[in-house]
Amino acid sequence: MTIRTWIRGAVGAVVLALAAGTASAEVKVGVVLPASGPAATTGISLRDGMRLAVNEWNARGGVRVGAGQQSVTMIIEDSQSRPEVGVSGAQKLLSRDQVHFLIGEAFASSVSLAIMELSPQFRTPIMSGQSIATAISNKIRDDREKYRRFFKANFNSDVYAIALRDFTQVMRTQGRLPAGGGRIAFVVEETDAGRSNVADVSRLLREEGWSVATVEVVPLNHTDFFPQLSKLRALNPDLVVTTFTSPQAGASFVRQWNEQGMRMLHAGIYYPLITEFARLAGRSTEGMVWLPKLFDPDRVALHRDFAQRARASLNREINTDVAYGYCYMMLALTVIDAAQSLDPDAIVAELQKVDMPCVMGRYRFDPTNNTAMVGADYLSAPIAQVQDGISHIIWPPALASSEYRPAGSR
Amino acid sequence: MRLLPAWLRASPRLWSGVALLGLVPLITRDAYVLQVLSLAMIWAIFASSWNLAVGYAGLKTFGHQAFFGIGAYVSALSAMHGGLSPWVTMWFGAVAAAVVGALVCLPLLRIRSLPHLAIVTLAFAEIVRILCSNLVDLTRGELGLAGIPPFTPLSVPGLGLVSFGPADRASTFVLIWSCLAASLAFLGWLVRSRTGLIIQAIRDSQVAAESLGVSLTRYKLFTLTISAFLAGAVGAVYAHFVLVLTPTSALGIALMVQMTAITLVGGIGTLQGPLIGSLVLTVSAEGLRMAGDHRMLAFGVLIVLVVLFAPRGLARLDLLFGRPSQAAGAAR
Amino acid sequence: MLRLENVSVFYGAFQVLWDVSLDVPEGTTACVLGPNGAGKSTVLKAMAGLVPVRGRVLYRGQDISRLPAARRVGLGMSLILERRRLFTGMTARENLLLGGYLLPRVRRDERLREVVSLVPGVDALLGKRAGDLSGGQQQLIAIARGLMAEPSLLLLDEPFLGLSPKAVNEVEAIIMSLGRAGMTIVFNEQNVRKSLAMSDRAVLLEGGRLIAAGPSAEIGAGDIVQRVYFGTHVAQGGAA
Amino acid sequence: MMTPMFLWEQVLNGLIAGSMYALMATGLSLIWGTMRVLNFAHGEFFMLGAFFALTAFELLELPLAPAIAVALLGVFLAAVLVHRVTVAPLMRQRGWDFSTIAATLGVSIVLQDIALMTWGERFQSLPYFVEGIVHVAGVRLPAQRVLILLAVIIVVAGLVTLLRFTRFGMAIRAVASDPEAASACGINTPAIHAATFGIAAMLAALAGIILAPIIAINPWMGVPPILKAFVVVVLGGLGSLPGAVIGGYLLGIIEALGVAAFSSEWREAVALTVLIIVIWLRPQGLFGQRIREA
Repeated sequence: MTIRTWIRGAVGAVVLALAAGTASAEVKVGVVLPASGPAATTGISLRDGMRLAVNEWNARGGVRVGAGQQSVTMIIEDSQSRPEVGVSGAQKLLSRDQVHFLIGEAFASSVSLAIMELSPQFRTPIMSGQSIATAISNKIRDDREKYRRFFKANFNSDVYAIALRDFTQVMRTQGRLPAGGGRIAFVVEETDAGRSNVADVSRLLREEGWSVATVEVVPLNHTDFFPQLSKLRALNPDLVVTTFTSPQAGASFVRQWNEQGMRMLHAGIYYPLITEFARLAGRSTEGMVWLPKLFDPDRVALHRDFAQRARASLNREINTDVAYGYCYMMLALTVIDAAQSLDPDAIVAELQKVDMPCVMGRYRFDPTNNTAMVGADYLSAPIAQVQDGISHIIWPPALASSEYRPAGSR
Repeated sequence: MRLLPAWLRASPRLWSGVALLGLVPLITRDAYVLQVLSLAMIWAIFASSWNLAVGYAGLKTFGHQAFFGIGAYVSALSAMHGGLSPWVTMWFGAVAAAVVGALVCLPLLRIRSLPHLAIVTLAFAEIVRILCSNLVDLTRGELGLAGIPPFTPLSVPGLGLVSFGPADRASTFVLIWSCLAASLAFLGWLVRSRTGLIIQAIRDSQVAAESLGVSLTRYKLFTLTISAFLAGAVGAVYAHFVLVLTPTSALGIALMVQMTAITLVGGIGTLQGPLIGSLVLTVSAEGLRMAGDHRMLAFGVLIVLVVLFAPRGLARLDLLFGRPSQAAGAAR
Repeated sequence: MLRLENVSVFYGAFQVLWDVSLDVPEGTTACVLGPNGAGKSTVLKAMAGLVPVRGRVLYRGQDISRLPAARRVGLGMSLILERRRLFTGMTARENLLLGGYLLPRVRRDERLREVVSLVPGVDALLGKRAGDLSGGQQQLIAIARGLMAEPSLLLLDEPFLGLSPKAVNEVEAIIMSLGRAGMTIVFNEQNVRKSLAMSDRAVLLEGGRLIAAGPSAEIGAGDIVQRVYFGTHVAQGGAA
Repeated sequence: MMTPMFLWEQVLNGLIAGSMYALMATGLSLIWGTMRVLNFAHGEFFMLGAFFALTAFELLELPLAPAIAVALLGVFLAAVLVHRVTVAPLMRQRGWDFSTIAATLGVSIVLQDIALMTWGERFQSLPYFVEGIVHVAGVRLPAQRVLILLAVIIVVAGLVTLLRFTRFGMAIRAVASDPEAASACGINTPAIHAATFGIAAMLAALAGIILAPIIAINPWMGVPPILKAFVVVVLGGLGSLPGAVIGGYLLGIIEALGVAAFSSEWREAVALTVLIIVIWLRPQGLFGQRIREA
């Protein structure tokens, strides 16, 4: 290795780095998502959903830009769920590929928190996907000017907590839960979703006089819950809340819950909406309460149509993450199309006023914190109960197709 | 040339390489290139700290990610809660890592079997990760510690106030490059000093070194403390560079795998090895972004191939590295 | 029966044997002589296939240079390693059975009985843990283990090393009786006089090179042995 | 809440989890004992076992028993290949203790990625081998979990028989004790090494297969068990088979009681802390012999 080699190597790398960004007449949407690492399952589903949206737009000739239409290219960067890797990817998309819209990150909150720090330096609009951390919305709210081009396409983590609290209030008036507040136990996995659900639910329920019996945090993809179940039985809380992101962990819990003959009220957050969960858990789900019931291809016509269309096009199993990915990309392309321009400010202006129905709900951003709005009209977290093998919405009352039925009353 | 210190004269290639690297911001201001190279330099310093313990002292530990993470979290938390400048808290992080390093070293001194050493250090790092993940009130666990301040602006004569925020990739690059140059200079001086030679004698034969009256305990303790200090310091730099920390990203086993790969590929027990390994792997990893999902596969295959066919690493593979197309080829 | 032709051995970058050629005729007992570090053990390991060699090793005219040690055992060569090297966690009986690893099961049990009668004193030790035995007892088991493979050529590396005088005599008696029974034997040993007395032929090494080879009586009669042992003392000091 | 019944329940839970740790650790210990290699890729054989069984069961539609047999054979062959390509050449070099660790670390990443390419990132699962609930001394247990307990006991007993009483097992023990002396006895040491590597991998694969119905089959599933197995082998004493088995059960019970006493989030930390304490007080582990210098 000589000095000359060093020079050649360094210059070569830099030249190569500079040469890559080239302009062309197409709309470029950059995406940062976990394509490898622990969250790859979700990341790849999101990616497939996004691809479907891109394909659909391109089949129609692309998005409107100026007088004509331009086709859409999607450029994916892997984050491995690691902030520094995600930031590198976002940097590349923004400065090298010069994308017109960045979806970043599509999943992990920690990566989104890191990427949003890039937002002030670029005019390009950036939108986070499934990241639910309330910290993201709070940062935007606290410095509107700095983060005016950053949007958050998922609701905050306390949506589940609010839904659960309201549900327990109903249950208390029905005398199914102790009037003065009962004892709650958590079994969650070690992810931002698990941790934030514990924090939000226990905060809201404590205000109502509840106490926390225990918080059991297990590693990602944990599947042996017997020690936890034995402990729950010994503690005998009034309500058990579980959160997992993998359907396997959730299915294992529910199956073992059933095998151990547990009788407490159990509410599962997030995992039951994954299509694979029902297949894995089988009949063990009977009687369980869960939320949010967002994607239901078996009963909701809109979802069924989407699932059929997506399955035909992608040739894979269609789950909630695919639908989410589809909606994020639809959002991005809809606002570009509405702006009829690739000018970042025009796109940001459209994002501020977008009102778009999609598979997962109606998307509109709250002007105070650029966060997707929540409520029966927009994104919501309906609570369902599995009754005779079918998940019926039991809360909010406006959407309910059935009432809560205690275990063993069949 | 005589005026230059010995450590500088000893490896002219390394220093000209480092100097060239420092010129990059003059050639390009592409934020992405600077970001990637900055990260590569951070990993190079981190791998160098491990290399000091493993390559020079023969302390085959697998838990250095703990020191990196401790440095990162201690510095980030004291900057956020203590309101101190990262320029100060960075040293808190380094000292905290060094103290923990010294404490960890005590039980390790009794262990001479390699697998035990490997497993115990790995276990220790996992304990630190779990602690960090579970102390949610302090670290926010896997929710991610956000809101870490970047290095505060410095007043540089002739340039005015230079800031190091996410928008200032060039100044941040120079900052990290200075850390790299300082670390390598320090390590270069250390391994050629009397202490450094004793450390390497211990690596080559504990028994022989012991029979010459060298206190194994003292030198092992010294090496691991210094090594942990360096890892902690660069961890702190990482924290104020990336601005978000999670236990998995700053303390995870993936970090250990990456560090092992960088050191082995570059050349274990050489000063320039970690830098070469880090540049080659980081640049090729960025190049492999197109390969997408299978970046890790390339990492794994590279580790196996290097261990099998070039156990001394690329730093000593003049033949391979001598071809100019190699570095550019890796970037493609 | 066994021939080395221009055999060289390297340990990494170090060459420890240089172009050694020698011949061990069938039925003879040969000893390998030389001062410390002359390469005596290496010659035996080269014969047994435990170190890779350059040059040729011929057994009954067949080139076995590339054959691994285990295959050579099947051809009738048995090496008894320096310092016994028993499987210390196992019983003496298990050690012997492993010595007959390549024999069919029925033949192995038969051979065990034969070996027990060939090596006096082994019978009483069979049930004991090999690691618990004394040095002399271990050497008896080691020789018995070597004999289990029904060898026609027995290689013994330092068979007397670290034994009590009484045990030395016992082991010597066994080796002599095996030699008388017609087995080809190669051994090495520090004690020159004893080695020459026990052997028909002798090979003298110095610094990894062959110095002399021939009938033991001739080697013993000349002054070459004395020159080597006396001379190298000075030369080695310089080399080491 | 610490009633005797609750404690007994937790001990039983610990025994079941521990039997898997024991199976993993036995293989790891066997490899270490025979060839002094710390196999970082051991967890990936656990993973491959589950995937092979899944493929044999769902894709080839074999009945359960042949599917398991096919999977075990597949893992054996894969392990022998890994040994042939990486471990065996490295063992001929100087200072291979560190390079084998590094190489097997690389192999583990490669195998994870091969699995990702072959089977995808989706979490999968096998159906229960046996249905139904069994009551064991007053504790409700699904039959599948009882099966795990029994299968591990049978396998460990089988392994002990193999090592104690067969010619092949004696050869393994001889190679473990002194490879050179074993060669001098006519034992083909490299072949024994390869076979041992394969058998150890089969033990890990078996753990993966019988756990497959209750855990998520995915390319990264091998990482947690290997960390556990590391803890167990050090706890029990590297290279000691009784140590691996008893250490495995011990770790399982410690973890289950840790959940009872603290909270699940500290479970791994409790186990790892016990490990460090054991190392401090008794570096050779509970059943190990004195450690040789590395």
